[in-house]
Amino acid sequence: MQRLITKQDLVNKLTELLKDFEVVGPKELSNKGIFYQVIEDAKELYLGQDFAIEPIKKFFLEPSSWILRHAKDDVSLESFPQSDKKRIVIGARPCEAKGLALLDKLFDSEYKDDFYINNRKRTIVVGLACAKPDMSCFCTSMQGSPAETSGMDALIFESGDGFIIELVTDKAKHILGSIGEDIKEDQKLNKDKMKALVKKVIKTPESLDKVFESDYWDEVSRPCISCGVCTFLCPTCHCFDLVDEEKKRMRCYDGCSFPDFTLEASGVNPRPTKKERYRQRVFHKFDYFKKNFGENLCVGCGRCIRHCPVKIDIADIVDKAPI
Amino acid sequence: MSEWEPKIVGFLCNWCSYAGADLAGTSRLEYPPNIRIIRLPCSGRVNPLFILKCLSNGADGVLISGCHIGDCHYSEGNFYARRRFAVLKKLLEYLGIDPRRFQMSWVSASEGDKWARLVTELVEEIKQAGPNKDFVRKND
Amino acid sequence: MKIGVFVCHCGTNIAGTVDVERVSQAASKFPKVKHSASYKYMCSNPGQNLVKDAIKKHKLDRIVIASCSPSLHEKTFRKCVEAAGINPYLIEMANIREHCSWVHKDREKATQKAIELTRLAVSKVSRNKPLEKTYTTIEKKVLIIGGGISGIQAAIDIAFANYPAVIVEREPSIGGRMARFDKTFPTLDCAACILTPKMVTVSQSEHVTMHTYSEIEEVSGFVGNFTVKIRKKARSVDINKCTGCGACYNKCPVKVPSEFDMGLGKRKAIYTPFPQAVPNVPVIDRENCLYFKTKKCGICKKICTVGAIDYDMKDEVIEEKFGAIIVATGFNQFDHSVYGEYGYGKHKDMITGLHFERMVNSSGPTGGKIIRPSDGKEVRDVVFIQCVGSRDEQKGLPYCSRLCCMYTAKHALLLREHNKDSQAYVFYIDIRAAGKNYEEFVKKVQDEYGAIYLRGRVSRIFEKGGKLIVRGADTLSGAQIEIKADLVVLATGLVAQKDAPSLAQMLHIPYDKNNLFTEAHPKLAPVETITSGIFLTGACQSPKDIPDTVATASAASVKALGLMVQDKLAREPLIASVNQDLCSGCLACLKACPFSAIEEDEIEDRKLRRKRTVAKVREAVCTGCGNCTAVCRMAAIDLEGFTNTQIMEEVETL
Amino acid sequence: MIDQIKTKAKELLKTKKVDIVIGYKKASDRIGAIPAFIDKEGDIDKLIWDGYCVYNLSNYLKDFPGKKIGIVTKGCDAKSMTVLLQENQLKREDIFIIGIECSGIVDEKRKGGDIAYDERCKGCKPATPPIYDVLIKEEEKKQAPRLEQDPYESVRKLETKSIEEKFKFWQDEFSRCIRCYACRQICPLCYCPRCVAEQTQPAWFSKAVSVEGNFSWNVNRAMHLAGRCIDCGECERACPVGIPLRDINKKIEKDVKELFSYEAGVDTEQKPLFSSFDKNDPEDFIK
Amino acid sequence: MKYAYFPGCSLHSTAKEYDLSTKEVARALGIELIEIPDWICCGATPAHITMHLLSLALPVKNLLKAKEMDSFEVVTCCAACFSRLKIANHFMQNDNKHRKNVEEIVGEPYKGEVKVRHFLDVLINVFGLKNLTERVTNKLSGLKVACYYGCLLTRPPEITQLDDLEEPHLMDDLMKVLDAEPVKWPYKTECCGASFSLTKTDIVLKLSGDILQMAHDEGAQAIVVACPLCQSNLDLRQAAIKKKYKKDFNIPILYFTQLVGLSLGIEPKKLGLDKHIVNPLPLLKERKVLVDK
Repeated sequence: MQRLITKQDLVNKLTELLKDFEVVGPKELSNKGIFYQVIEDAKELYLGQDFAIEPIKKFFLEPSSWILRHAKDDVSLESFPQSDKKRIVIGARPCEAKGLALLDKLFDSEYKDDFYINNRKRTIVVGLACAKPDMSCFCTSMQGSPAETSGMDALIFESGDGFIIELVTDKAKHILGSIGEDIKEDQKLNKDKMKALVKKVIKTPESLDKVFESDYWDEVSRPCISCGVCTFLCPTCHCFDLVDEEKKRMRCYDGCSFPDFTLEASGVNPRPTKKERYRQRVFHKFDYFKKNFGENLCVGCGRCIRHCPVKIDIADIVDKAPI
Repeated sequence: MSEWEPKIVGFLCNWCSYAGADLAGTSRLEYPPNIRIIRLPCSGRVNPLFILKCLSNGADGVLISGCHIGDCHYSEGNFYARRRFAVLKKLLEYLGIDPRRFQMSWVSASEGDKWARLVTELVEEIKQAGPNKDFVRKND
Repeated sequence: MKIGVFVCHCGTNIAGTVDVERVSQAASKFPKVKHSASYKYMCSNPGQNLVKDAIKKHKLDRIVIASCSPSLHEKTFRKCVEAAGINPYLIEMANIREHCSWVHKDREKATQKAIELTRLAVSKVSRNKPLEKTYTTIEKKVLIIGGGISGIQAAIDIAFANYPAVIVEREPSIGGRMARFDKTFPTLDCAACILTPKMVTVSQSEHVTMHTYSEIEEVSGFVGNFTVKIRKKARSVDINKCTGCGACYNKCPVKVPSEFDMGLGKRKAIYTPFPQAVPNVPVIDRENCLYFKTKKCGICKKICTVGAIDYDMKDEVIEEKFGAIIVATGFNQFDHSVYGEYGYGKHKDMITGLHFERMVNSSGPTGGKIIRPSDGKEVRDVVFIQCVGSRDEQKGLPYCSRLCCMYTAKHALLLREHNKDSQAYVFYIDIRAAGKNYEEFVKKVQDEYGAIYLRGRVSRIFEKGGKLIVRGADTLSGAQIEIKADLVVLATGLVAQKDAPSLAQMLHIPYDKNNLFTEAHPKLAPVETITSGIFLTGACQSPKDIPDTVATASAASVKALGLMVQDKLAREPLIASVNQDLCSGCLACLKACPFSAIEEDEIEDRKLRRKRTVAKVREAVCTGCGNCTAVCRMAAIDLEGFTNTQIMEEVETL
Repeated sequence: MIDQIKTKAKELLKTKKVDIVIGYKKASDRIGAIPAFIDKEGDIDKLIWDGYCVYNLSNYLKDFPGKKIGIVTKGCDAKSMTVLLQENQLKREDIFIIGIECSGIVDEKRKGGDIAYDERCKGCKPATPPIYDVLIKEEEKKQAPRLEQDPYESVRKLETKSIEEKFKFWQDEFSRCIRCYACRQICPLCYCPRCVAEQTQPAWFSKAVSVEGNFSWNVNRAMHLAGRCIDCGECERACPVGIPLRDINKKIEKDVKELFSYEAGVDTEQKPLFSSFDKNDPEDFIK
Repeated sequence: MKYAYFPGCSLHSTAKEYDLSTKEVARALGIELIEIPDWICCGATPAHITMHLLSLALPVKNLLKAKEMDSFEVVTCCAACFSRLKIANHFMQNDNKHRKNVEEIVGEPYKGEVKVRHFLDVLINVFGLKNLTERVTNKLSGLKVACYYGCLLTRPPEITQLDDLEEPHLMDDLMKVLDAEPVKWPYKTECCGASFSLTKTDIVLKLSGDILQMAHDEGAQAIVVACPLCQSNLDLRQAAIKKKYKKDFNIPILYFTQLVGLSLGIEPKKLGLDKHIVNPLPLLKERKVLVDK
């Protein structure tokens, strides 16, 4: 269901929703870029085409969150209470939302992650279609597109001075169905045409098994500085670490790029060098996950390429893997 | 809850300042009970991270006290401490931590009166600075 | 973990202000605390027994004593728990007396604070580790650096106790400054007469080895185990062959100013510095020797009947091990050429006290005649100026050199004795004659020897009409004084040897801004240094006269002998240790250690599969100050007894 | 000039003087550069030199233990090698420094407009590396405009703000920190085998992405670089969320210069800032 | 070389010849001296014995005027002016309390940034003795002079930073370049008694007399000075000394600038050599060092 709305419609609706919902959306911080933040005034919202630095993932799988604590008796443990406030995320990009869909496969299937599921359940995701993919974007190679709706409840498109909103789920129709006006057939967007906006196209092999032992990984991982930019900014990376601090247990992001990743208490690390760790990253995304869940664990958002301090290009690396 | 009382941590060197605080006791010099003393061999032992830990753990003020220059039991420890904390002090202030919250003093083993006066003034200053609520670990 | 907490009433000292029972009750609820109790006097025998019994009964493994300052009773309770079978380093004390009950009046607040302090101690002790004392062996040999009266006395004392001593002296002979003196104050003993027997004793002792014309090259190791490299400079004369007959220097054709006589006399290019030199073996001054300069001459070699002359001799570096080191390097004279008012040291007839000693000495360069160096005429009016360099913060030294008052008085006396018609004028600031019979001596010089003492400074000295015009003030009469002097003698102050800092750095001992070596404690450890096993004697620590020098020499010897008689050396385990896996090898700790207690080590890094350099603590040297831990960015070095974990645990508990 | 680099690299590899040459090559986007690790003569033609060669390559020296390395080095990068040498992390004989008298690199983060020199290049003088084995001069390009004014202008501006304003400013900045540790990883001087941020016994500060955790991490990072940071600016460039880390580094740089006349990276024999002292260090802040 | 020139009151009155000769020499050597417009008292004796702050504020005011000229170096010839200006700079650089007070008085910030030089310093250390040697056309061979520096030129040394405190030698060096013969004598910095000039003339006669005697004894034919107070004392008092001590020295007291001027071939009159009490012209004629025009 698609409807035509004006900017004012959107602002009015959000202002109304702010009463009952926590609203999260992109904000522009001067000289710093775009960040998803909790919005207090609908006017703060940035609905331009620049990408947020961090993906929307951080509102579902927080960079760090308390999960357990000592109960009052100082002996037993209890879960940390979780917020049940209703939430609406607006402005997330199709790739990021697809990332959520991939995370759902992991955290809301055989294994149920209460914290993640709670965050998912209480949130409506309204996406923003991409009109200007940049040269790092390669979503179309990852079965996505600038107008993909998976993982979303609704998607809005820039259209002239206003927007077209596509309502995907009933949840969305219920809350947002009332704004704007019905769209005429000729105004409907050609989503396939939008795919062509993405210029970077790569091929991904069915399996990387054959190249596991290749020196290629050594070569491509050499520039890596082992920081956490790629994993922390990735809409699909979900490795976490558990830390006990002051009688509380916290989980926080971990990344396969860190030297301490999979370091065992004995002092042994099965992935001792950058080569093994970088290979793990590529294999997890383009081999293991695919074997388990049928899809690449990558949405082609290009963040890891865009923000890598040494310009490592994972897409290029997979593309050129010596299969 | 009764009136707020500041919590202050003092890192004292064993040979001068700790002994000076002992002398304040032996001389029965009264001062406010807000300071908790952590005894160390030397002011040179104090790692800047201790200070951060104190502040993020809810201390309203931190004091490092050592021997006067030239008196160090280890001859040079306080020289190193002086240099280290000159930098930290300026940095903390630059980052917006009230300079009253982190202080340093030389108190010798014979300066019981200075110790008592110092703590009294320190407590007064921290009271004026108010509770350390900006930087403290949130118990959410 | 079972922690026991014991709270002391200390009579009413604690209990008067702090509700001890409440502290004890509160402590019993702290995590890991299994037992708590209070008692009137915990340090008394019944109190200690209470602790011991509770340890056994409740199987306690860590103890907190909430009582007085650890400086009073930490040792007591360490012994107490050790007797009950607990490692003595598994206790902590909460100071609820000096830091609480005695300084607070409000009972409620004081009790609250006492509970908090006890909680801190409990949290710290929960992170304590059992520690063991360490032991090191001792090399039974003492190195004495410097062969002046100080070093000589120390060697005699060590040898007397049947321990070996090694003297290293850089001059060709031992004897030092004292060998240059004529008479000694206040008794007017002949310096040579009292020094020479001591020099002979040393040279004949089976326990003393002398390395003259030698210098310290490198010192490493620590108390009990110093390794020292000694450079024996090429003497060009075989010390074993030479008989000391003197034929070589009698025939040597080269004459140069004698250092021993302060340039007032001459010596040969092959020479012994003075007739009573020990060893009585000459040395060739290669800079002035014709053979070395031109490859001609060689007279000394021809004349030597025993073939002791060896032109090809080379410097030799030997390495020896020592258990203790006594530093007796003495002093230097202040260089008065900084003073413009005294003519920047350009006036010929202006000499220093040490020149005067040589001049007045009957075996000295002038045969005991006091003359003007410019024209050789005997002197009549002599002006002595005290405090040249001393007590002058502007251009000289901030300190008093202590002996100048006395030696100037002695000089004034000797002047009159040598020259009946002479007149001594002494400019002084204060007379500091604090010593046995010292004041009496000065008085005698004034009263019986007619020395005129003028209290004031000299403002200008210039030459006119062949005399030195000394202009100054007599502040007592308020008059301006102008004296036409034949000779001016400056009582120049005592300063550290020029190379004192480099020696101190080699030995890792501190020195002050005047380059004088610093004692461990100015009152209670005046001959020790903060580096254990290294002791100071004589004027290298501060200006000293002969009696003080000899006294400190004996004192330092006793300290060294105190080490010699030990079988092993016990060391407190509260020292630093390195977690070499975490260490990056940046060696910031090594550079920040005031005691050089950290050295480089090489380990095989299993992760990187290669050797790498890391830091390592020299346990016998570490004093446990912990400075290294704070400069270590990776927290790889920690201090036992005050570990990062212990301190962070305390902070967490706040 | 790139020919000179290539010639030198070729010679070094051919004569087995080095096992590997670290330089720059084109990134996949054909605009930017990416570190290049050349160990075969055949690959030498991949080497490039232009204003996009921003990385401080000395960060990679630790990756090749036991090997002889030739490294293309800008002035700022060479200073960090001075510190690494000073701190015993390198052996001078193991590296061959191909010094570049660089005229400035571009500001990659700058959005839109012309390509401009990076801010950090404006304070760089001289651009000649303090240590090198061979020096290659850049002639073709125009020099980055030298910052004639105070290099600490922005630091001073912040200094004059009130304590509350300062706190607010840094709280805002640090609140974006996601603890990805890119600042640490890109820093050539952060070489600790295990950073205190990762230690758990004791846990030095909170690993949580929180006010005090982020604050503590950033203070810690700054203190550990005091007297060591040579202002290569890589941390600020690497920070994905745009925290002005150089303003912290510069503050300490300024303070230690003023307080102790200490400057980092000028002398390999110099004692580290905190492993040395002067008897007359200021102590007016001590009671 | 371009400097702001601070003559001070003496050079505009009793020491006119010093002013004249300085300007002549400067002109001849191409050193541009621009007099500070509207200069005021340097803060010497009358001010500094009455009020310390005034003695700082006055010179600072002058230095600020120099700063307005965009000239960051001030040259003066008078030793007293030199001393006051230097002392003011010293305080403004090192003493926050005084700086604040003075800044309030003069109404402008000043941190001692204007450099102060004595003309002697400029001649020797900036123009350079080597360059000067090349310019000397009329050697003063055979003229024996005693260089007298007085008290203010070198003291206190940490402030003036000009010459050796006890054994100054700048003027001696300069005289050697002119081929004059500086005598060795011990009274280079002896007190001439100038402070008592008006109050206790007796002392002045004794002290100045001693200086003249010493110069005479050491064989000096003239005394060279760099301070107008020294000059006037030694020159003016010779008559009174003659009367009191029955000693007729008749030693001309000359400024170093005058002798430099002579050696550069400048006419005696232009150098003010006709303005002295003890007439130097007979001596200069006898020594054949006057330029014949």
